[in-house]
Amino acid sequence: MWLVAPKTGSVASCPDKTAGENKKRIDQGTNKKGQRITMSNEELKTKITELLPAATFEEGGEWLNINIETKDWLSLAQQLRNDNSLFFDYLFCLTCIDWKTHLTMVYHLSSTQHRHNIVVKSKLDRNNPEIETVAHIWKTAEFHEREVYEMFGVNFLHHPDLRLLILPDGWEGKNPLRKDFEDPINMIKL
Amino acid sequence: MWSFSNIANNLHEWLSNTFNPTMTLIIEMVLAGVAVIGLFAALGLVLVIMERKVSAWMQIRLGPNRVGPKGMLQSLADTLKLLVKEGLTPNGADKFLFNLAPFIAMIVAMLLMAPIAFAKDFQLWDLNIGVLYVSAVSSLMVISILMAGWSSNNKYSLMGAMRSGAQIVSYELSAGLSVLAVVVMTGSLQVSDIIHSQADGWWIFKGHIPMVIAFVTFIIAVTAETNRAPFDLAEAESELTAGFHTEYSGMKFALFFLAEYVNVFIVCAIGATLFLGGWMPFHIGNWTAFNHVMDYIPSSIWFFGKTFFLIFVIMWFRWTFPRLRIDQLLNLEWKYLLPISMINLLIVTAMAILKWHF
Amino acid sequence: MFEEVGTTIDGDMIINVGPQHPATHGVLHLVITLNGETIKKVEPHLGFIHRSIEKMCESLSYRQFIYVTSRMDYLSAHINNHACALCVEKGLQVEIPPRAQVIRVLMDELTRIASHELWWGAMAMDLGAFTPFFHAFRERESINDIMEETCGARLTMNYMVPGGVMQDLHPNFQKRTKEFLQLYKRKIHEYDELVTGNIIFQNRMKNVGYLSAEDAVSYGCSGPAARGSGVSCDIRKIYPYEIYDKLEFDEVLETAGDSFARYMIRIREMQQSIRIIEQLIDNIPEGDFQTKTKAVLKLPKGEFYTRVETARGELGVYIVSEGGTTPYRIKFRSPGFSNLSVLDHIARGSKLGDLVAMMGTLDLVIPDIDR
Amino acid sequence: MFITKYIKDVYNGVKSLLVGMKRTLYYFTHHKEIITQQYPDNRDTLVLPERFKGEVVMPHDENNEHRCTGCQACELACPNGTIKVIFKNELNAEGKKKKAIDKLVYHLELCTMCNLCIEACPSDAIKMAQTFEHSVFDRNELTKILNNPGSKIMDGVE
Repeated sequence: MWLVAPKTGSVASCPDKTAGENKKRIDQGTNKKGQRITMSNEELKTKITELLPAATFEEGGEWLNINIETKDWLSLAQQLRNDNSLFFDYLFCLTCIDWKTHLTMVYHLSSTQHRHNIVVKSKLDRNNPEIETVAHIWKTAEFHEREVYEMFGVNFLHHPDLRLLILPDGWEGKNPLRKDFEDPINMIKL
Repeated sequence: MWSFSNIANNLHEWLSNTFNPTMTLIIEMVLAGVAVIGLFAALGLVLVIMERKVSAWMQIRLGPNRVGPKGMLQSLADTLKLLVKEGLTPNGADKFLFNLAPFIAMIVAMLLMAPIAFAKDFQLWDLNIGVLYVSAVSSLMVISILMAGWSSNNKYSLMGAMRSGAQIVSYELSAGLSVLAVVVMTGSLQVSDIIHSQADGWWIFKGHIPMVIAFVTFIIAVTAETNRAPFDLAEAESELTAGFHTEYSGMKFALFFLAEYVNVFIVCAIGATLFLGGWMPFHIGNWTAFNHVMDYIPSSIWFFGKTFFLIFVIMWFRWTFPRLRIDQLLNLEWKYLLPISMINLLIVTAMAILKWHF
Repeated sequence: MFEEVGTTIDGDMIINVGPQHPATHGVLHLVITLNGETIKKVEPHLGFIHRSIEKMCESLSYRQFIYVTSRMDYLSAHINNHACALCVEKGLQVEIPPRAQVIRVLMDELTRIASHELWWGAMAMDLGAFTPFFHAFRERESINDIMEETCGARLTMNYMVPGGVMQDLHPNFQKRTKEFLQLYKRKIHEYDELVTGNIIFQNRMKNVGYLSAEDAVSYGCSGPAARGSGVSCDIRKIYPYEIYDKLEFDEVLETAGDSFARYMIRIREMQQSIRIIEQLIDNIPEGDFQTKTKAVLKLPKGEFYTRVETARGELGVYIVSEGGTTPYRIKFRSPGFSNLSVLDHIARGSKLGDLVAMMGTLDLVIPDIDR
Repeated sequence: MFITKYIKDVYNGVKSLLVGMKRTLYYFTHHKEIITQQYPDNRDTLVLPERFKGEVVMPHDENNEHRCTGCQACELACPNGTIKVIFKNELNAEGKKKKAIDKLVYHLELCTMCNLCIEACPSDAIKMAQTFEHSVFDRNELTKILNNPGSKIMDGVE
């Protein structure tokens, strides 16, 4: 029916809704899966040690930092995502750091339900950086991993579509965000 | 009194007295052709400046105000610019069809001028199937658009042309059916007959609600048929860049542009003729004094006044509404306008038989 | 033969939208596989204005790198600068005077309104209505005038510095802002009349581009794109920074998840920003607008991450410091990049015309995606 | 009832269209609402706010004296290398050699108007001007020397 507006969605009214109605929406929106139990860094530490005894922790920052071996990443990621008390469903930042001797993958994870955050780090070999992809666990990782792939040359194993995203086609070898990258043609020297 | 018909008659008499009948006919034809082309150019200039001013004022802007007094010569400057621009033909294009398409658009628009009565007794060709002629010829428009879209060798052009084909063919139906409503009431396809039947009141007033419905359907359908917003899917700027004329530039683009505006003028002229009485002044039944006052306004002013009012309405649509989606567009026609206008035609027929109209 | 007309073996048409196309608002290149009018696949190609801001920032000092971030999401330049300033302050552990905090929040909210105004006009233009664009610019220009008076520039202000703001508010600021609030309230009903209530518009927007809450989170959507699906993700509410925890405003949420829900989120978010400005405009505390910081800033060794809510979603600034005067590595987690990745998911199966509407509701700003 | 609901929906749909048309007609007839600024024509009356960042200038007083000590703070603060300070040696009143600026070269084409040099300057020697019409035909014209020829540092500025 063309002239009749579809039923879903909200009514077209601009004046702001009352706070009560909005609060109801928030409760419906996010808390439907269960109770919100925000874990402190200590609790998270205990919980993750249970899951992966080999993990080492770094504290002092705002969030708990977990250092893991590259080979443990995929299983840990699955557990972090699917465990009901952790439920890290939101990968809000995925990046890599070039430390000149090695690369470090950094994953910032958050839980929209429980509102706790962790940072997972994993050292990679600089000459042959390889890590399992998490694109099937957090779909946002697909684009972020492609970006890291071209900027740092990290090879994500089993990535569905590992191609250049930002750099032009035919770009080979050089990884712009590595510390030893130099572009003799386009470098601006001041 | 000065009028178009007097000038035409005097000219005809003078020519008949000076030359033999064949020569007269040839000269008159040439004159008519020149007049149509002149009208074309004038209409293009006037409608472009009108559109730009209307859009500017609706968008709280000033609009063109640099060239000429109050920017009135802006469209002349634009035409000059388009004339001297290079007309590019893309490499992979079908050169013959590509160059032919804008001219077909133009010729179709010119042919449509023939049965329009611009003033009292001032008409190029008052043929006895005038209304049928208009709906038949106007559907040729789609050929030029399909030709342009296909021959450009551009996917945007092709999509625009296909959209436009589906759209024009569909909306042709309800436009035709609402025109038929007037034909049924009048009992004639001749334009002059239709106008004379409105001497005691225009059809939109005489025909009760069914005629108003027919008028509204007609306006919606012709807006779609001329590819104007909100039905401008053929050239939907944000989706298809410029649709079927993406690859055109220079004068060939200008011809498409001109043909669009002339088409708008023609459909509005036909709408004014059929529903608003053409050049017929505003008459009410047998109020002789009132009707007499109205007769003092020249018939050409009545005609152009009504036509430009309808053009303004169509421009008003364009600068207010967002665009429809292609499936919504076809739904609107096949599920709403077509059934409505068919039922409406049935009611109008019953009214005509039972003489319920005024 | 297939290559000649650009089709696949299945007879699908491959069409390039962009890099120069009126609907992409910049240089985004989408390769679309079409079956008739129906979209089968959307594949973004990025990088046409990639300036490698992250690499540039590695050679700039902590005072200098902030100005570059205005060029990322140029429509919420203040908020980008704010995020960077916050991150540096977190490393320096300086306290910002209350006046500076209020000024920052005021500027952020004005920027948010300006950004949403522009989005509203551009969105309507994508759908073929040109008039709203100019109407939106009327209000946006008055915000830009306020910005110009206080910060000295209309778009790339570079007003936030570590430790506060660069200059004090202009004496006219309060008066002009109140004038803007009045103008906005006088004109806001036109937005409903012209676009929101319009039946054509509603038909174009509703039930189009559906994004479920789970997918929104999984694809890393944030800001209005995720809140339209009912995901509560307003950083101002859940991880408040500056004085947002003391302010009274609602996190706007819709549950429908379609284009219209995302549209309504932004329209109503403008109302909330107006509420925030109204609370603050008469209560700007007296005092310094800047804490004294050293001329050369040095962050301690470590990693610092700040999250702020820009007009498009969550912006993350991740600074890795080696203790020097320049960041060792800096990462901007831009909202547009993640929001773009969802486009393929929501566009499949809908019509070409809807793709434009979806891109409009995701509010893509290309420099923000490319960085 | 299906029919009444249908008619009501159609009525509301048409009404929403008419409401929009009423709004555009309002602006069509109310030309006082027009907000266009006719820029090149209103150049004489155009007032830019005093904080507007157009380009960096160095104010000189009537004795052709400026306040720049040549401390290079602006050069260091600039993220783009827009400012270069070139020195010369100069004899002061007591006949001692003193370092002073020869030229303060300013590359307008590199400048992003970020205001960091102005903030960094300890002696308020430079400021932002409100000019904004910077387009030129030759790129070299954008490289400017901020101090006037033959200018000196003001007394008392260290």
